[in-house]
Amino acid sequence: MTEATLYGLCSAALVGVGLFGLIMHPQPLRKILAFNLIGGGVFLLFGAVARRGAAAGLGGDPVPQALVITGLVVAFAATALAVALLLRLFQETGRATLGSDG
Amino acid sequence: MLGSSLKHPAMADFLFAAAGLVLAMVAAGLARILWGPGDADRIMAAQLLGTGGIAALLLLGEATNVPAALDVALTLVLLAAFISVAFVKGATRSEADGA
Amino acid sequence: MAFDIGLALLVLGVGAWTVAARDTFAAVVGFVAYGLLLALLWVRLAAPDVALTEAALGSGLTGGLLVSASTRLRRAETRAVDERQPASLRLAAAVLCTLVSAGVAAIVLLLPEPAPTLAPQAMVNMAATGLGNPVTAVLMAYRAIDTLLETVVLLLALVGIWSLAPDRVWGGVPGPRHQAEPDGLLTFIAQLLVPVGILVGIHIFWVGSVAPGGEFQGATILAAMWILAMMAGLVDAPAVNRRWLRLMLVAGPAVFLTIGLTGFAVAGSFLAYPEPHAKLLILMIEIPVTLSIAATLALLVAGPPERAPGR
Amino acid sequence: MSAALNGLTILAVCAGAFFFLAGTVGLLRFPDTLSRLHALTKADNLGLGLVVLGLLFQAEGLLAALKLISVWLLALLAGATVTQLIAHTARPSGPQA
Repeated sequence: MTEATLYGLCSAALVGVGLFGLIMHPQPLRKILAFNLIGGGVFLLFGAVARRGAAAGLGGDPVPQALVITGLVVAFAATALAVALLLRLFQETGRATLGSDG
Repeated sequence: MLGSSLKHPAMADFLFAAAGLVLAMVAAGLARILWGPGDADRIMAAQLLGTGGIAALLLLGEATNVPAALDVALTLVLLAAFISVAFVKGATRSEADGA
Repeated sequence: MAFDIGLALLVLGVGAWTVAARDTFAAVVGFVAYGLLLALLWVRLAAPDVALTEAALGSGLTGGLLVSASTRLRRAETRAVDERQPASLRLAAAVLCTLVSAGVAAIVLLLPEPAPTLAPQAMVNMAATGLGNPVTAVLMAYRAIDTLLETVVLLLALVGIWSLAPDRVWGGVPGPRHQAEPDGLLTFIAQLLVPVGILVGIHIFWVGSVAPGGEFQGATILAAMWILAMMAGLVDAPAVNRRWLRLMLVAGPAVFLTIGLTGFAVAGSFLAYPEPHAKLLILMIEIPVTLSIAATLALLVAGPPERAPGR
Repeated sequence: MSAALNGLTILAVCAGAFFFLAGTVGLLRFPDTLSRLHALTKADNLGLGLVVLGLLFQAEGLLAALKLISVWLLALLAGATVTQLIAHTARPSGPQA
């Protein structure tokens, strides 16, 4: 097994773990965390694909690597927006959950 | 990135092994301390993982000939301090919110 | 290989712990550790550019954002704890996630052999861009449209955050006013770190044309240093209705778009650079884009306005 | 010349790894949080310093050496002051203070 395959399998497991957290945690902040965990897994999959494409004196294919950089920036923007929404919700209602009770 | 190097191959192997060892040590400590009772313990745990992680990163960069590992290490040091300050400010603000 | 297996297991373990931890703050700290390990992993995958982005943005800035949010939400979170889901739901979720993981793993194992790659094309055409770093060449030349749209996405996210401001502080100043203590420890550390950080940020931006680095990584460090200075009370956040701030935010995308449109006239298509001047044009785009991204990222972390604009 | 430098590198890196080991052992064996953290901070910063020293013998060029030294200095300074700051915030609100 090559290191690219190894890290690819690691990314598959991370996506599953993150998805589980996204489904099971009731707190929005935990969901945001889980979303970022999944993101890490997906980016890692791109990394494994890039590593497999090592050629022309490069350690990896630069195109998926650049896509990951773009993805990280967009994931950050989404996270910042989600956190801001959550903090506003907390300010308005004193609660940080989305439950319909209360 | 993959420039030629005059480094002895045994040297690269040694540095690589050292990187693995340091990382294993830090991981063992991390498992213990993440369980720690308070927030402060945990944020310090992250800081300490940072120190070991940076050492491992420097060793790895030298072993596999990635000079940019130095820039990654500098970035990590700066951002680790940033996170700690964010924690301190957030903790004091949380008290102010509650008052 | 032993190193790689260990690192992969460590990343997985920390990731699982982030999901499993009962305390939200502990989970956030786990996430910061996860980011640090991923940065190491990217170095192993021969992607130092991504390692830099992960260290600065994925772990660093995101980590700071989540750490301060979780400390502020502390009491609400502890109150909300233990809305445990029923066992049947947990089981169903576990099965679903295992299936998704198995699916992704199957994709990894069934990837075509030999692996398709664009690395040779990226290298062959790099001379025309005048750049020495293929990842920067992808970001600024081959797929410049992605990068242009990305800067716009950042701005849109910022507009979304600003629109969360209550009416009475509309267009006001984000975050609380932090008081500087002249002899305080925080002031000391900020006065020390901020100048060094700005130097490192500029360095990483500047070497990006020939070595790992670039505008996003450099801009993230600059943004972190600006927020550090704000938190230490060295500077105050600007009111978001300030004209200079708005100009700074849109300057990058605007210059990018203008040079892109000029491409129609001088090189035949959108975002095409005339060959002898490619590097100069890319630099002319990168400098304002870096400043705009740095300002946007910092304000994304600072959040919606909380104080009236004043004056 | 290069053999001597390599020897120095191996020596310093081994010493550094030893301090990381000592820090972890201390962490696992000391009784309370404060002394654990105290020991670990010292040992880890020393470990990083020795690793940096070892790598300095391999550094190619002044810039790389400068970066290595700044990594250590920044880690040391930021670590020390930030630990102080955290201790200040932790004390009044700590649950078992």
